[in-house]
Amino acid sequence: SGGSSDSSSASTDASATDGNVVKIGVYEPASGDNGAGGKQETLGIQYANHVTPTVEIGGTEYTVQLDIVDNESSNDKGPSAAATLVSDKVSVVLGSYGSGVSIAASDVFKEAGIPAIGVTCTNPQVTEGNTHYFRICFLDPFQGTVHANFASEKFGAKKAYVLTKLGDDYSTGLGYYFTQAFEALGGEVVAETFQEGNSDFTSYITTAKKSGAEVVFAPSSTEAAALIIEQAAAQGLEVPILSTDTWDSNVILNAAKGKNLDIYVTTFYQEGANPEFDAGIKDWINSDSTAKANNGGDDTVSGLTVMGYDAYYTALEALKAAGSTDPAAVNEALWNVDYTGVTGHITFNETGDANRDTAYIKQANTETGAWEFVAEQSVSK
Amino acid sequence: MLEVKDLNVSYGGIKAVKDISFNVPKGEVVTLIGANGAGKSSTLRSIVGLVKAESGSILLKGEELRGVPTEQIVTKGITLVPEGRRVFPDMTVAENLKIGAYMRKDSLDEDLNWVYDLFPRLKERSWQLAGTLSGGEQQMLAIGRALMSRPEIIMMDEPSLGLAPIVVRGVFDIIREINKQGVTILLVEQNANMALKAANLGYVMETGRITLSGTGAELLENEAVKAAYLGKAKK
Amino acid sequence: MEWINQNLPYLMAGISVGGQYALIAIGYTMVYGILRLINFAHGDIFMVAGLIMVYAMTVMPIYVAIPLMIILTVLLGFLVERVAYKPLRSAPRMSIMISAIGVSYLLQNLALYVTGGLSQQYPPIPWLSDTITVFGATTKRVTVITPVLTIILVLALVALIKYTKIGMAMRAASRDFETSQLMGIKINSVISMTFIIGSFLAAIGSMLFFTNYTGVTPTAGAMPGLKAFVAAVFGGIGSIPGAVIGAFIIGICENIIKGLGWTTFSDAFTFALLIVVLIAKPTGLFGEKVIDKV
Amino acid sequence: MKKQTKIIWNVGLILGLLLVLFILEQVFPSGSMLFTVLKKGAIYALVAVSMNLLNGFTGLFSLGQAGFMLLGAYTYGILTIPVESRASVYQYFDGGIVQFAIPVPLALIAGGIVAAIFAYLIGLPVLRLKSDYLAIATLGFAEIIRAVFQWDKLGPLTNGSNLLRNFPAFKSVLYPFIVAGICIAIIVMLINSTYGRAFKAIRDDEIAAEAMGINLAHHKRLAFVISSFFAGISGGLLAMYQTTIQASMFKSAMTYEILLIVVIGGIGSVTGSCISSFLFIACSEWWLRFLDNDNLYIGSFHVPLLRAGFRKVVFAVIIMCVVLFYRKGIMGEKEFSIEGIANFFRRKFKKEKVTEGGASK
Amino acid sequence: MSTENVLKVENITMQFGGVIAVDNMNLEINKGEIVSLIGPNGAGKTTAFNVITGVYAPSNGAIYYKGNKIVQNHPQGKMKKLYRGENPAMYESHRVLAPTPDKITCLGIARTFQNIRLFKSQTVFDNILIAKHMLRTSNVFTATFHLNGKEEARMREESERLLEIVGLTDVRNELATSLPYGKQRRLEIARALATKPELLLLDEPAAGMNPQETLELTEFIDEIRKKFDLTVFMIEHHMDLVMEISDRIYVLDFGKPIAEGTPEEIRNNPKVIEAYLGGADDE
Ligand SMILES: Nc1ncnc2c1ncn2[C@@H]1O[C@H](COP(=O)(O)OP(=O)(O)OP(=O)(O)O)[C@@H](O)[C@H]1O
Ligand SMILES: Nc1ncnc2c1ncn2[C@@H]1O[C@H](COP(=O)(O)OP(=O)(O)OP(=O)(O)O)[C@@H](O)[C@H]1O
Ligand SMILES: [Mg+2]
Ligand SMILES: [Mg+2]
Repeated sequence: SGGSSDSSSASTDASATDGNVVKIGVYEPASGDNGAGGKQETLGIQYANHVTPTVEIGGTEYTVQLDIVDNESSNDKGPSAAATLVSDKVSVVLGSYGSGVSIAASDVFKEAGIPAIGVTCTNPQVTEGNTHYFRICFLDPFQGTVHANFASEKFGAKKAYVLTKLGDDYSTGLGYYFTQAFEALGGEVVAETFQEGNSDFTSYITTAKKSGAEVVFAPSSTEAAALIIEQAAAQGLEVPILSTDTWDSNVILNAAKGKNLDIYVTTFYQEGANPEFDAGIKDWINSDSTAKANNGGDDTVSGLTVMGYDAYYTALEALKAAGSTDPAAVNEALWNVDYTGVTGHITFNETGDANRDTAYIKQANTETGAWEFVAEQSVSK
Repeated sequence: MLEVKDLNVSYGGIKAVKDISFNVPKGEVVTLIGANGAGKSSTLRSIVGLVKAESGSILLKGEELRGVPTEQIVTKGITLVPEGRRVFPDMTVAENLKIGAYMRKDSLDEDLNWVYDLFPRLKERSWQLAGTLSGGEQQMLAIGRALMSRPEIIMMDEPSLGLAPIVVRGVFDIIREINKQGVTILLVEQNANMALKAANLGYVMETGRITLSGTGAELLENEAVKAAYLGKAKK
Repeated sequence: MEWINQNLPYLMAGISVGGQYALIAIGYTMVYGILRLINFAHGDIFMVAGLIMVYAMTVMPIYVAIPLMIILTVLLGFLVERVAYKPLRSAPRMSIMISAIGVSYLLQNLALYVTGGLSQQYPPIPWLSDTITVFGATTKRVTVITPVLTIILVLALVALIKYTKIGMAMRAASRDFETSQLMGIKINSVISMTFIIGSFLAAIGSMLFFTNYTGVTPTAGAMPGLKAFVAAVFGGIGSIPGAVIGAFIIGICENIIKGLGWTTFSDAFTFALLIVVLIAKPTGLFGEKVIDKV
Repeated sequence: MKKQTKIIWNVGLILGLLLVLFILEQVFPSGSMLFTVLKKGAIYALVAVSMNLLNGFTGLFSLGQAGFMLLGAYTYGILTIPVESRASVYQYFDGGIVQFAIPVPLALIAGGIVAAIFAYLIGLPVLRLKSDYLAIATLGFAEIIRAVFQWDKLGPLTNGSNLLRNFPAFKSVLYPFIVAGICIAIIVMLINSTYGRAFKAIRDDEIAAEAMGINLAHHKRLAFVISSFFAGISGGLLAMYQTTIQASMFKSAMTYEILLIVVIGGIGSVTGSCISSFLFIACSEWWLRFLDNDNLYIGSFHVPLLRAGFRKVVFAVIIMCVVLFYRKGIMGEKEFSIEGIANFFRRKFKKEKVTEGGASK
Repeated sequence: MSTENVLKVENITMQFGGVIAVDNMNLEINKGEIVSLIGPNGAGKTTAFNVITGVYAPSNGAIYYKGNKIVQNHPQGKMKKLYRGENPAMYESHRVLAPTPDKITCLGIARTFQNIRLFKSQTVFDNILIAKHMLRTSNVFTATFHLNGKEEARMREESERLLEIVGLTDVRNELATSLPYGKQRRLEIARALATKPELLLLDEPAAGMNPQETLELTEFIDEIRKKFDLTVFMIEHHMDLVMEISDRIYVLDFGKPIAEGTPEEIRNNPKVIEAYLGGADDE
């Protein structure tokens, strides 16, 4: 096998050789449990790059080159993937879907002085205590609380069954915050966890039914989601299933189609809110078979994709403001980015989190296989 | 019938059989004697292809056996009763016999009766698991199993191994009986005395080479053989 | 009655999962019996069977897809043996096991490459996927069918091994290669046959499994594979009845543990049970003692 | 005399290697993949050698390595997270119950000791098992340990199933090299001692070894405990390298990876394990990454087939080829040594004076 | 229980499942003697050795070494129902003593094996050196950090000397398995000697040797016996060797001792001729 230190930087477009190039690292899972979500997020970034392939930095036109690595949804493979980006000398990193891998790679970026913009990693720990990690999404305490409120307001639920994935910071965190909020509202929680690689959700659904819970809260990856939905339908689960931004995916719609289930998710974006954007991206997805496959085979636009799209422009804003491709300058500039994207207005607070306080709740229409807007929720902090 | 020419066998670096030649005429009992590790078993095993012969040739009725896979060699009318019996312990006696005729497609009944006639003991025990048979019975079974393939030539590797002397005598009676029924026999034995008495022709092997040959009677009288294998030098 | 209604699903799931494990475990145990090889790739063959079905169903009707899936899976099992294990027959045991791990890697990564890492939705199989109600518990029909089918298949397999000529050859070969060859048994065909039967059962197992748990991912075979392997060891590796009983015990225990709310420990419990059994019976429930004759 | 020159040579070689590393670190940017590979390679070399001590030198087929690494990593992590960071790390468990931090070297050793203690306890029942049964039992124990460490109730200590982080990490690539180097040197010294000979005797023939007065149970346990001790240390190093740890990282796949490294390097060869771990890590994490890129052009030729995941396919194929064509691994049972190379070239020169170099494996 | 016995085997029965391999065996070996154990294949000779050396715990019976009880057992567990040997109750109330083989070796009883069991991947020298491990005083730390230099040097020196005595110095760096059969046997004996035993058990040492080698072996055994002040207990089928060298012979058949005496007595014992030496056929 040939190749040396520069073989990885050979991972370039043909166009890379001419003119000025600025590299944006995309640190996302393409395989493993979060592969589906990672790909959808990446899709948004790629679409944005397709729409806006260049950026003017300090008066020079730069070609933006995406450097995409697969972190394999794994906290132990992630750092090496991150190190690849570092050695490729990217100016800023986008990602990752999944809070755990983001936290795992955080130090690698930190040491290299490269700023990272989380797209949908909602766990507080991602940005906490460091100055190089930012994110454009809302946080789990917020999202968990939204669900707790929704469960008790809309369904009058007093008892909830919470199913989270063991060792998944995203899932565990949401479960934790939901439980806190729900118990504060006087509810009772039955909590269970499942292990990575688990495919048998029979007994979980059985326990959920047995427990007499009035809602099921199941923040998890789409992989597990499909299996949970399948089992819930097979066992005739009657209570509503609530879940979070990860479930805003056509994988869920496909799995739920034709089944007698009540599924609600929170998300960052409601399809149809920006028809122009929707049309553009659908066009693009339909014209590119790989993109379509990565989107799960159809052109439903996931909130994740839209967030990816916004993250790209946030990065461009920072580059422009920095006036240089130097990661340190970009990092500095990010604090003051003010950008209005498809999903809303993005500014960062002192921890590097986006100032967001709105989530959209959607329900899966199991007949048509589409999302239906239910409510827009925000909580007073 | 069987002709071995300049046969060499080695295991990794160890040469077990060096340039040996001998032949086994039809209808005779031929014996190969020699000390432990002399290479007798290796010779037999290379004839049926269980170990690869390095060089030389092995001709059965003029047909070259070297390089032919074991399972095909045994269809050509030659078979081996392996050292240490090696019956299939968790199969019944009857199954062991049937598997002896594995590659045959014709009816087995006749041969089964033939073997049962030779070894009435096996008929009594046909439903017993072979692993629970006594050593002597296992040896009978091993011979019977080999006969089931209707071999023209049967090679036996130390059939008296691990058997009480009385049983050994019984085994030799059977060898003579089979031979009388027209089967050619190549016998490898530690018990040189009895082997040479039973044999028409004998070869003596020492560290991989054939050092002596002659009729059974001649070898029995040979002083060197007496000294080395019959334990009679001192008397 | 209420209690039964509530807990029956755990038991049913346990029996059903046990049946699926059993079908995979037989593949492990048969290969081990004959080659003394832990065929780490077996679980992945099971996964590939799932993928083949996913892709086959997109282009052809089900009555073509199922036989095709079975044939391709069997072919895969056969090829794996020929390419990765047969050349190593005289090599040290460790290398052939590493080869098995290599094949497992390869199949998983190929699946990853082909699917792009996305979970594939297993197509519903008419009748099997239907939802039914048993004693008031709702479930898929496949849950009930699995143990029945498993037992039928296992009985058929046992009959095959006990009463047919090829079965006799397999039993002989698992004991003693050389003597079997002396009997005119073609060892390579017997070994191929073992892989073919193992893969066939894995193919059936995958159909039952994925009809219940519908996501096929590149690592979908790993966990059931490991569990089935544990089941095989549990029952005494090399013994078919042992593997089946081990599989049912593990399937049921695992679901009972989950039912009790100890979900974190459901896998750990399986292993703990295994270790306890091994300490009491170092070669599993039905395994034979290996005696070092001095 | 001869022995002394050998030692001098080896020490010189090691110092030379460290010097090269030091220079490399000054020359190359710190973000280079080279260092990632070197760091991880050194850690894997240690754990591979520790596994080789068991599987290759003592003949105990154990698959518990990931479990012992987990113990080492957690011990290290728990003991070194700065007190001020604990509240944020143990966010769901009120900052955890451990409220102190100890120096890094001590914590690494503590990791080794914890792993060794567990190994001792586990070894009592399972070391009586033979070959594959031992393998599956140790694998099982690793899985049980993993589950226990994910248990919520232990959260105040282990942070449940969540990440541990913020503990001290490597500053320089020299660190893992020196630590792993010292550990490997100790293992080599052990192998060359009378105990090492006893281990090899057990590997070759348990019954004969026992008849020579070697207490099987005691020596097997000794090998198991020592191997686990070093696996524990390498777990601590892995934690330092990764900067975060979580029980779910230490799956059986990790053990298989280490086993692959051991076998590819050559069972019973320490240098084989070291060489193959660097090659393995470099191949899996660095050299082949370009295969994942779907627009790779050579000139203007668009290389087909490439896309995410292709790297791993190629990697698996390479492993298969190595296994099929180098049955005894890269080094077999031999060791890489100055003498060996010298002999190799001497022989080469004698036989065919024309052909030179290029044939080194 | 006289103390001049080096070894005393008392009522030993060894039963495997239904097979009684050794059936109520009693024998005594005195200091300095060479005693042979003969009998047909499968008579239980090797099994008797295995019981003495701790490979198997006997189903019943006791063994004394230099007057001290070293092994003792009675039918228990599953064997209690299965046991068909004699004296089942005799040791019932006694303590079970079932040391592992290494303990027995440490006491001073060394053995060789019927099927040669050398350490395959080791050199001739290392095979002997390994046997010295037993006599170490260093622990794993001192050994690892080479703080036991003196001891190590002594081990090596002693091994070297032993090689010289058995005449294997010229092949000291060869792989053990590459030696010819006769030398492997010799090496196995040397390896047993390296543990500094008082009692040496040899299981068919002459197997695979031609008459000339057997003769050499006879001398060799005699020589080492004198040099190391050994007591030898030997299983052998080569009657020349047995008759030449033995002070006494025990004959075992179907697990039971059927005769005991000097070579002369044994040679002419009709029972032995019938069961083992062979009758009319042989003459
Ligand atoms: N599989 C093997 N690998 C390596 N060496 C072997 C193997 N089989 C036999 N040998 C060696 O080959 C030589 C001849 O062995 P062989 O078994 O042919 O002797 P034999 O005359 O049949 O002896 P015996 O009387 O013990 O049966 C011996 O030195 C033996 O050690
Ligand atoms: N571990 C075991 N399990 C079951 N049976 C055994 C075991 N070891 C020995 N036997 C049986 O005990 C009997 C005596 O065997 P042993 O090896 O002691 O014979 P031997 O007298 O040494 O014969 P040989 O002269 O052939 O070496 C045989 O029937 C043997 O099959
Ligand atoms: Mg032989
Ligand atoms: Mg014996």
